[in-house]
Amino acid sequence: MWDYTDKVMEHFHNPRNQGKITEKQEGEEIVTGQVGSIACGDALKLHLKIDEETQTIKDATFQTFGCASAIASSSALTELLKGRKVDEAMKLTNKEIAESLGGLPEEKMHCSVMGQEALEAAIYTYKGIPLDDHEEDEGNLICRCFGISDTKIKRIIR
Amino acid sequence: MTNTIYLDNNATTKIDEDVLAAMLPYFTTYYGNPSSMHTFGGQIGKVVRQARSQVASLLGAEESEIVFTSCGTEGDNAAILAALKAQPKKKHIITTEVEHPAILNLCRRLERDGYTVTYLSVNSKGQIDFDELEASLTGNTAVVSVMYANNETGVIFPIEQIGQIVKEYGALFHVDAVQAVGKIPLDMKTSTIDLLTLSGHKIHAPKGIGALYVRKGVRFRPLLIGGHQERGRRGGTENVAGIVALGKAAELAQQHLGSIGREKILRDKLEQGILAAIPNTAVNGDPDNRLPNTSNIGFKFIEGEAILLSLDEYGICASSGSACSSGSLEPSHVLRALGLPYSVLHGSIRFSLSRYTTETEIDRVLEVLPGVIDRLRELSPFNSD
Amino acid sequence: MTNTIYLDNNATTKIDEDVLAAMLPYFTTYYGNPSSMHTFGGQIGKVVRQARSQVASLLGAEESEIVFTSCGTEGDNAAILAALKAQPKKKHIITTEVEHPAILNLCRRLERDGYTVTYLSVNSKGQIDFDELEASLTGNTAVVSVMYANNETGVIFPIEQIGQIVKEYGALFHVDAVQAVGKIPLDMKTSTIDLLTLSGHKIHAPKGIGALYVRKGVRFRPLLIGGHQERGRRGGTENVAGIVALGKAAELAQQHLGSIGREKILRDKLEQGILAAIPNTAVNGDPDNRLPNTSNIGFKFIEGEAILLSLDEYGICASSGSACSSGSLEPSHVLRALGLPYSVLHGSIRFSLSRYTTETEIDRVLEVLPGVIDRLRELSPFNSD
Ligand SMILES: Cc1ncc(COP(=O)(O)O)c(C=O)c1O
Ligand SMILES: Cc1ncc(COP(=O)(O)O)c(C=O)c1O
Ligand code: FES
Ligand code: FES
Repeated sequence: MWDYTDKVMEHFHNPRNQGKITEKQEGEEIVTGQVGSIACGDALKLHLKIDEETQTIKDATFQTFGCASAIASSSALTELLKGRKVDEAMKLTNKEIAESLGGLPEEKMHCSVMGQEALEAAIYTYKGIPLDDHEEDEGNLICRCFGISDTKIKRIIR
Repeated sequence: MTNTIYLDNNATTKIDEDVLAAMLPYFTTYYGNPSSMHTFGGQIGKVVRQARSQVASLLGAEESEIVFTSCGTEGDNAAILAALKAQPKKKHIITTEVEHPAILNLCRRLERDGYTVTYLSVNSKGQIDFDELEASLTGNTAVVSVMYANNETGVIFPIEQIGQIVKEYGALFHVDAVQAVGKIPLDMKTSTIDLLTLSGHKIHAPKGIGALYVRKGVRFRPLLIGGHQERGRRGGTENVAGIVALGKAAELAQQHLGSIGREKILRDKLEQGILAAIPNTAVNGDPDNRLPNTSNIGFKFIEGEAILLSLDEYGICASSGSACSSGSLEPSHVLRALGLPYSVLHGSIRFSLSRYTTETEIDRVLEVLPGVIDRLRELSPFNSD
Repeated sequence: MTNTIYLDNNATTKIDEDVLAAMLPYFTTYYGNPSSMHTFGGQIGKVVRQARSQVASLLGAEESEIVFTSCGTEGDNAAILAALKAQPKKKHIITTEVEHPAILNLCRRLERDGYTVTYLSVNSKGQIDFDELEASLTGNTAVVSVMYANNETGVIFPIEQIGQIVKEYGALFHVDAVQAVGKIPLDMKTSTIDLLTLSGHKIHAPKGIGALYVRKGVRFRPLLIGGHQERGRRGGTENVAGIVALGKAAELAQQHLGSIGREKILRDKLEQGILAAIPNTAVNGDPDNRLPNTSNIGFKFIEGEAILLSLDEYGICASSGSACSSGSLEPSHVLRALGLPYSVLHGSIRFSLSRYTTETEIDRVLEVLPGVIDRLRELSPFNSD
C-alpha cells in the first residue's frame, strides 16, 4: 500500500474545485488543458478562468480519471493556481504540487507531473502556442499515459 | 477504525481458530526437531506425518506424493525447475498469459537462460484455445503449466481436458492450484496432473507454508538442497507448526467443500446487487466457469486505486489486480489478456469471499458502493462524454 | 515422560514467550497481505519494516540489506546461487569440508552442473589453513563460503581474516552464520562479508523463517521468482507472523549477547564434570575458539545412537552429528574431517545449551551420564582392550 500523507488522503476524499467552469463575465476567458487518456489509466482536464486585463487566474477546476494521488494532485493544483498571474502560474512545478501535499511516493510523482502538464497545456492554449509532443523523451516508460520516462521523472524530481 | 469487511480472500485469508489451536503447542511446548534422535524431537515426526496425510486426503493423493514448501511461489518455482531438470534435453515450456507472477516471471527468466516459452492467449472469457495448445506442443515440450483457477477473475480452466492433450505429447503437466484448493474438489487419483502447487495462507492456514504434489513416479529434483528432510525433496528444518496448521486447514477445507454453495449465494447476491444498482458495470471473465467466491467487476470511467481507497474508508477490503502487481502502476496483466476495453480495464475490482463472509457484510457493501462509484464518476472527465 | 532437559539447541530452539506474544496477533487479527491497497493489509507493511530493522540491528546492517527467507537452507542456497549468477563467467567455488549439508550438497549438485568446487580441509581443531585457501583462490573463483561457527563442534572460524584474503581475489564472500547469530556479536559495518545467512529457529523464533544479509552494492538474483515482495529479491507472500517473530527474536538475541557468559559457565561446568567423572573422553574440536553454548565430547568404545537413546530415558536431549545427517548411519562428516580416531568418531555427542538451560539441568546430566556410559561400555567388546 502506498504511503500517502494525510494531506493527500484529505484532498482525495474532499477534492476542491471539481468539475467544469461554465459561467464567465465580460473580460474573462475559459481555457482547458487536457493530458492523458482513458487508455493510459490517467487523464486530467484542467479548466481555468482567466481575467484578461489582469492576466490573473480567477478560478480553476479539474476533472480527473486516475489514482488517489492524481485526484489529490489535481485538487491541490487548482488551489495553488487561484489568484496567480498567468506568467507566475507558468513557473509552477510538479514539485510544488507534490510539496503542497506533504510529498508523494516516488513512484507516484508522475501523478503530479500530469497536473503540471495540464497546466502547461491550458496556458499554451490560452496564449495560442502550439503544444509539442514529448517525443524527445528517452528511457524506460514509467507512465505510459504521457510517455513520461524515468529519466524525465528524475529530472523533474530534482 | 470501522469494523473490517474483508473481501480480499484471494490475496490472503484469516487463520482459522482451530488451525491456530492445532499449531500453538508446536511453538513453545513441542518445539523439537523431527530429525532428532530423542523422543522429544522424534515424536514430532508423527504429527508431520498426520499433517501430510490430511493434505494428501484433500487432494486425493498419497502421503508420499506431498512435499511441504514455504509458499505457493516456492511450489511453482520448484515444480517448473524440477520438470526441466528431469528432462534436460527438452527446452520448451508452455504456459498461459494469465498465470501468477510466480510462473510468469520465472518463465521470463528461463527465456534468458535459453528456454523457449509459449504463453497461450486467452479469449474474452479468459479461456485458452485447445487448438493453440495442440499446435504449440512438440516433443521438445518439457512442461505445460496452467493454473487451475485464476486469482483475479476466478475463471476455472478445464484442467483435465488440457491434461489429456498434454499427456499425448509426453510433457509433464504442472497445475498452480493455489486458488482452486479448498474451493473446488480435486482428486489426483483420477487426474492427469503430474505436479500441483498449493499455498496455506489461501486456505486459512498461516503464511509461510505450502505444499507441492508430485505424482508418484515423476522424477523430482529439489529446489532447496540441504538435509534429508522431505525425503530429500526439500532441505531445511521442517516448519513443524506451519505443517500442522496446513494439515488442519486441509482437513477443514475438505469439510467446507460441502457448504461452499453458501459462499456462492453471497457472491451472487453481491454481484447482482452491484450490477443492478450501478450503471456501466460488467463482470470480467467467465460468469459460468468461476470460483464460487470470486467476483471481478469493471466500473467504467474510473480508476481502481481510487475505488479501493474510497472503500477503505468504510473498512471494506478488496483489490484491483493481484496483490502482487498492485505495487506497480500497470493495469493487471490478466485483465489486459482478456482484451477488456480501456474504459473498464483501469476500474476493475476483485471481491473475494471466504467462509467467514456474512450476509450483513455483503449488504453493507451494497449500501456503500453506489455512492463511492458515483462520487468518483463525478470527478471523471469521461463520465459526461 | 520425565521432565525434558533440552541440550540440543543447535538443532532447534524453544520459541521465546515474548516472541510468541509478538507474532500471535498476525494470525487471526492482523492477517492482511502487506501488498494490499487497503489499510487492513497495508498497515502490516509497517510491522515488517520494524522487524527488518530489528534484524538489521542485530547484524549491524542496514534495513535494505536484509531479505527474509524461509530457513537457513534457503538462505544458503540463495546466496551461493546469486553469487554465481552475478558473475556468470566465474566457475569456481571454495568452501570447507565441514559446512552444513545446505552448502555441501548444493556444491555437489553444482559440480555436476559444471562448476569446480574446492573443499578446504580442516586440522584436528577444525581450523582451515590460510595457505590452502590462498592457493585455491583464482580470478575464476566466484564465491567463497565459510560458516561462521560449526554446528557440531561449535568451532569458530576467523571469518574476517578469511574475508581479507578472499577480497584480494575479487570473489564474493558468503558466511553461513546460522549457528553464530545470537551467540557472538556481529557487525556488518566493519566486516568483509558480502552475504550472510541466518535462521530463526536457532535463536528462539519459529521454524520456517530466516534471513539473508546482502551487502549494499552486491548484485543479487532471487532464488524464488515471483511477485515484487522483498523488493524483488524473494517472491512469495510475506510470512508476516514469522517475520515479526524473527524481528523480536533478533532484538532479544541482541540483549542476550551481554549475558552469554552465563551459558558458557554452565557449558564449562558440564564439560569439566564429564571429563572428570568419565575416563576415556575428550572434547572434539577447538576448546578455545568455540561457541559458548556448544560442547562436543567423544566417548570412546561406544556408539552415539546408543548413548542418545539411553539419555533419552532420562529425558535428556542431545545429538550426535547434525540433526540433518542423523537420519543416516554414517558418522558425522564434520568429525571425520577432524581426523578423529575411529574409537571416538562413533561415540561423539553434542550438548548445546541455550539461555533457558539451568544449573539444575546440568547437575542432573552429570548425575546420570556416568552410569549410562558405564553400562554401554560394559556391553562393548572394545572396552577390555
Ligand atoms: C550451520 C548451519 N547452516 C544451515 C542450517 C540450516 O538451517 P535450516 O534448518 O533453518 O534450513 C543449519 C541448521 O540446521 C546449520 O546449523
Ligand atoms: C494463482 C496463484 N499462484 C501463486 C500464488 C503465490 O502464492 P504465495 O503468495 O503463497 O507464494 C498466488 C498468490 O499469491 C496465486 O494466487
Ligand atoms: S496518475 Fe497516479 S498512477 Fe498514473
Ligand atoms: S549396527 Fe545399527 S547402525 Fe550399524
